[in-house]
Amino acid sequence: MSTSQSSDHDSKQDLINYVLRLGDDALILGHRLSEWVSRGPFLEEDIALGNVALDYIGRSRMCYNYAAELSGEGKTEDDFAYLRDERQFQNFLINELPRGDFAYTIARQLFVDVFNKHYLSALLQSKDQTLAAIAAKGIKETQYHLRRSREWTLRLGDGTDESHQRMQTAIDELWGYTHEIFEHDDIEQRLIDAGIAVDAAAFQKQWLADVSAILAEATLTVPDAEWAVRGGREGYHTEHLSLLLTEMQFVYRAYPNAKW
Amino acid sequence: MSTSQSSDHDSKQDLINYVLRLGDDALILGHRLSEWVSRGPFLEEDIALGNVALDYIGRSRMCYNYAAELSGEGKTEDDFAYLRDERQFQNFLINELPRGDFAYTIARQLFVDVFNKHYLSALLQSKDQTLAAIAAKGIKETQYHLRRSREWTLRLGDGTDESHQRMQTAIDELWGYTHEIFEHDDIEQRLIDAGIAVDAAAFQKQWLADVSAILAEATLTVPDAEWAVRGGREGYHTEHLSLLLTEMQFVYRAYPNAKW
Amino acid sequence: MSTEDQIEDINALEQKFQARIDAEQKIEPKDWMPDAYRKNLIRQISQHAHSEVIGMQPEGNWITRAPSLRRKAVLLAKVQDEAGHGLYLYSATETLGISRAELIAALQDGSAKYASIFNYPTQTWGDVGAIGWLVDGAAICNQVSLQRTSYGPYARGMIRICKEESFHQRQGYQIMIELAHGTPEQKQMAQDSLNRFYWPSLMMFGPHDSESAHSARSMQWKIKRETNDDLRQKFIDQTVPQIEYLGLEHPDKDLKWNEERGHYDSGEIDWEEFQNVINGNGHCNRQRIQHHVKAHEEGAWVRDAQNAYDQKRRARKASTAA
Amino acid sequence: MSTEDQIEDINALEQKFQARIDAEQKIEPKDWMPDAYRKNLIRQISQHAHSEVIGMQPEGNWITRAPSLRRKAVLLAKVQDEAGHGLYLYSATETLGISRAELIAALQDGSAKYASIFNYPTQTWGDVGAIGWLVDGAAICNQVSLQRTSYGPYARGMIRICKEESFHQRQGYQIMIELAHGTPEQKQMAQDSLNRFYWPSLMMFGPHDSESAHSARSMQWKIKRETNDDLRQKFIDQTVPQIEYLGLEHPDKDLKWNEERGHYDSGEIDWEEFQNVINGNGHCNRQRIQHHVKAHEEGAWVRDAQNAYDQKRRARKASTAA
Repeated sequence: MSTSQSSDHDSKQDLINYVLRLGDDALILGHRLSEWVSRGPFLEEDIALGNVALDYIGRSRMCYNYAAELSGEGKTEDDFAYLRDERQFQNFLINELPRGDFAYTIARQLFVDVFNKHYLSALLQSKDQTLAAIAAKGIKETQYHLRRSREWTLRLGDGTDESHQRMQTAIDELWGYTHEIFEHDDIEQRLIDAGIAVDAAAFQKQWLADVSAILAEATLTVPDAEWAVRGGREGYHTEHLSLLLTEMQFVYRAYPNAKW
Repeated sequence: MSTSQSSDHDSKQDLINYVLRLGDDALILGHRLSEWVSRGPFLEEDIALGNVALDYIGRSRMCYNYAAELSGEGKTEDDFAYLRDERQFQNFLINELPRGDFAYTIARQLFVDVFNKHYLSALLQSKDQTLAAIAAKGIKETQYHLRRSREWTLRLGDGTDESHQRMQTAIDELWGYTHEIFEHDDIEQRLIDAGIAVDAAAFQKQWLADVSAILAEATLTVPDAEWAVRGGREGYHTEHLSLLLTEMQFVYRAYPNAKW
Repeated sequence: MSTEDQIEDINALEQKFQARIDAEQKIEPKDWMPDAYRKNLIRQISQHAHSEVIGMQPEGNWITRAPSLRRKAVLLAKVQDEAGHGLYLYSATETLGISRAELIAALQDGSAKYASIFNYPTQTWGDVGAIGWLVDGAAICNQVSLQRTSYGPYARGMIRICKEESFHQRQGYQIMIELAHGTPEQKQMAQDSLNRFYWPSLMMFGPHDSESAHSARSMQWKIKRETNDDLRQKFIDQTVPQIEYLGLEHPDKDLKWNEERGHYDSGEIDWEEFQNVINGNGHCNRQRIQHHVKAHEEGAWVRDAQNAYDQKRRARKASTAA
Repeated sequence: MSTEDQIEDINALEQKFQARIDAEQKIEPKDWMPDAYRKNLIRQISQHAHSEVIGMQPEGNWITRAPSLRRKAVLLAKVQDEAGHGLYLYSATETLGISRAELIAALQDGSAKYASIFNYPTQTWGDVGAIGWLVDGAAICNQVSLQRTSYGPYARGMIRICKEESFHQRQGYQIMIELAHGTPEQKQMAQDSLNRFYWPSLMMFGPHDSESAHSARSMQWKIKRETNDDLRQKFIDQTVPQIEYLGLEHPDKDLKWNEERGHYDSGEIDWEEFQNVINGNGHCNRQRIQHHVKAHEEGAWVRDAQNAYDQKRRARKASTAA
C-alpha cells in the first residue's frame, strides 16, 4: 500500500517534471523570438516572428498551468516562470542561445520545427489527455512555423553569397546543440514506458533526413562536425540563460506579493 | 523651535539627497565602465578602464555610506544601490548611456573628467567635512582619469580617418547630455547657499574652454547643435537606466534577506 | 489644349472633386485628386504609419520584462498589432503613388514625422499601462473621427484599426487597475506613469485650433473631421472618471467642471515643452530613429537574399517553360 | 666548421645548459638554450597567459550582477589582476622571441590552448566563489611549484602572481563562507557550485603521471617541478578541511583518509568528461574564443589609431628637429 502510494507520487513527480521541461522549452524559445520585435528585416517579419513567439509563450502557459494543476499546491503559471532559479529550468540548450542574426534564428527554427513536427505527432498519442491536447494545438502551429522556416532556409541558402554564408555559419554553430534533443533520462524513460512521454530517439533518423533534404534544396551543407553540448534537462545551462532570466524575472521578483 | 527643527530636518534631507546624487553619478558610470572588462582593444586598456571603474565604484560607496550614516535608519550602502527603483536614481543622464564603442566611452570620460576636475576642486571647499574628504580623494583620481581621456582623445581624433570619424560622432551624440550637468534645482541651491554643495554653473565656461582646447588639439570640432536632454536629477531617465538596474540589482533582489 | 483651357479644366475637376467630398463620397486611388490633397494625405497617413512603427519601441522595451506570462503575451500581441497597423497604413499610402522604401527613407532622414509622444521614455512597467490607456485613448479619439475621412483606403483602414485600438486601450487600463488597486509601490507606479503621460497625451491632438497650420483646408477636404481642440476636449472629459475609478490623483490641478459648457476646463498645456521634445530634446528622439535605422540596415542582406532568390526562381521557371 | 663539429658543439652547449639547470641556476633570455626548451616554454607560458586572459570571461560574467558593492569592487579588481597576469606572462613569453600578436593569433586559431576549466559556464553567483576558491586554489598549487622553475622571467613572474592568487583564493573562499552560512537558498547555491567545480578543478592538474606526455623532459629541464599527481594530491588534501568548515557535502563520495600514505584516497576522475570538454564539447569553448575574437576585432581601429598617431607624432618631431 505504501509502496504503491510512493510510486504514485513518483510518477506524478515525473509527470510534473516532464511538463515543466516542455514548458521551459517553449517559454525560453518564445522569449528569444520575442526579442525580435521591432528588429526584424521588415514589418511583415516582425509580425510573423511575433506570431511564432506568441505560439510558444502560449504553449508554455498551457504546460505551466497543467503543472500547477498536477502539483496541487496552489501554484500558478507565473510561479514556474518567474520564481524558479536558473538551475531549475530544464529547457534544451538550443532554445536559450542568443537570437543572433536572422540566419541564426531561422536555422534554429528549422531544427526545432522539424523536431516538433515529429515530437508533437508522437505526443498526440500520449495516454495523458492534457498532453495530447497540447500536442494537437501545437501540431497546427508547427505546420505554419515549419513552412516559414523551410521557405526562409531556401531563400537564405539559395539567395546571395552573403546570405548563403550566414546561413551555413548558423547551421554549423547550432549543430552541436541538436544532439541532446533526442536523448532522455530515467524520468522520461519511465514516462515513455508508461505511454505518456515521447521517445525522440525513435525519429532522430527521420529528423536528419528531413533537415538534410531541406538543406540540400537550399544548397547548404549538413555539418559532419563531431562536437555536441549537453545538459539542458539537468539544468546545466550556457551562460546565456541566467542573463535571459535576469531580464525576464526582474520586475516580478522586485515586487514580491504584487499582482499584475 | 518647531520651525527650526523642521528646517534642520529639511537641510539634512537635502544633504542626503545631494550625497545620493553624487553616489548615483559615480555608481552608474562605474557600472558602465565595468562592462568593458574583457572587451577592451588590448589588455592594458582592460586594466586601465577597470581602474577607472573601480575609482567610481569606490566613490559611490563613500557617498552611500555617508548617506546611510546621515539617515541614521540602519541602512547600508547596498540598500541604496540595490533596493531603490529606477525613478529614485538621480544620476545625470550622461552616466547611464550605454558604453557604445571605445570612442564613445572616451568622449564621455573626457566630458566627465574635465567636469570633475572643476567640480571636485570646488567640493574640496565644502563646509561639509565628509564631502570635502571625498573630493580630496576624487581629485587625485581625476588627474589620472583626465590624463587618460585627454591622451586618448588626441590619439583617436588625430589618428586614422576612421578613429577621427568615430570620435566626432561620439562627441556629437553626447553633446546634448552635457548641459544638465551645469544646472541645479532648489535642493542644491539651498546647499550651495549653505556652502555645502557646488554650483557647477560657475565653471561652465571654463569647462567649455578646457574641452574646446583638447578637441581643437585633437582636430575635432566642438558641436554647435542646439539640442539638450535633461532630467537625471528628477529621476527622469532614458530607457537605458532601467535595463542597467535590472542587471545590477537582480541577484540582490532575488534573494531577500540574504547577506553576501 | 491651351494653357487657359487647361486651367479651366483643372478648376472644373477641383470643383467636381470638392462636390464629391461635400456629398460625403469617398475618393478612391484611381480618382482624380488635387496634387495638394494627395501630398497632404501622404504626409498625414505616412506620419500615422510611422507613429505605429516607432510606437513599437517604447512598449517593446518591456516585452522581455513583463511581470506575468499573460501580460507578456498580451503586450507582444499588441506591439505586433502596431506593426500590422503600420503595414496597413503604408499600403494605404502606397495607393497614393509612393513606395514603402521612399516612406521609410523619409522617416529615417527626418523629413517625415511620427507622433512626438514616442520620444518619451518608458521607465517602468506602469508606463506600458499608461501608454495603452492614455496614448491609445488619445489616438482613438482622433481615429474615430477619421473613420469618416474622405479618402477611401484611409477611412477603411481607420475602421479596422479603431477596433484593435480600443481593445488595446482596455488592456492598458486593465494594467492600470491592477497597479492602482495593488500594493503601495504599485499604486505609486501607476500615479507616476499617469503624471508623466497625461500631459504629453493631451499634446498628441496638436496645437490649439487658433495655432494649427494645416487645419482649415484639411477640414474642407475632410482629411480631418474634427478640430484639435474638440478632440482634445473629448479625451479630457472621458479621462476624468477613469482616473477617479483608479483612485489616483488627477495630474491637472486646475481641472474644473464647467457646467455651462458641459465640459471640463483644463489647466494650461506647456507648449514650450511640446516644442522642446519635437525639436529633438526628448529623451528618445535620437534613439528611436537609430534603432529603426539599425534594424533596417541589419535586415538589408535578408531583403537582398529574398530578391535574389525570387529572381533565381523566376529565371528557373522561365527556362523550364522555354 | 664541419657538420660533425657543429653537432659536437651543440652537444657541449646542451651539457653545459643541463649542468646549469641541475645546479639550480636560472636561465635568462640572452642565454643559449636548446630549441626544444624554448618551444616547450613558449607553449607552457603562453598557455598560462591565455588561461589568465580567457579566465576573465567566466567571472567577468558576474561583475555587473555582483550582489553587493563590496563584492562588485573585489571581483572587478580580481578580473583586472587576471588581465595583469596575462600581460606579465605575455611579456615573459616575448623574451623567448615571439610577439604578442603571434601569441594572440595562435590562441584565436586554436593552435595554442588555455585551461579547459574556463570552458565551464558560470551559472550562478556561487560559481564566482567556487572559481576563486577551487580554480585559483588549484592554480596556486601548480604555480607555487613553478616559482622555482628554471627559466628566470617565468620564475619571477610566478612569485609575483602567486601572491595575488592567494589573495583571490581567500576572496573566493569568503564568498563561499557567506553562502554556506547564509539562507538555505544560498547554502544550496554553494553546494551546487562546489559540486560542479570540484572535479574539473582536479582535472586542471592534467592527466595521471603515467599518461602525461611532456612530463619527463619537462621535469629534467625543471620547467615542471612536481608531477601532476603530486600536485593534485596536495590540492585534494588541503580542500577537505575547507569543505568541512563550510559545512558542505564533499562531492567525492569515495574520498577516504589513507593512514598509511598520510593522504586522502580519491574517487576516480572521469577522464572521458575531461577529454570531452577539451575536444570542444564544453558549454563555452566556442563562446570564449568568439568573445575574444570579437573584442580583438572591435579594437582593431583603436590600435590602428594609436599607431597612426604615434607615427604622426614622430614625424612631426623629426621635422621640427630637422
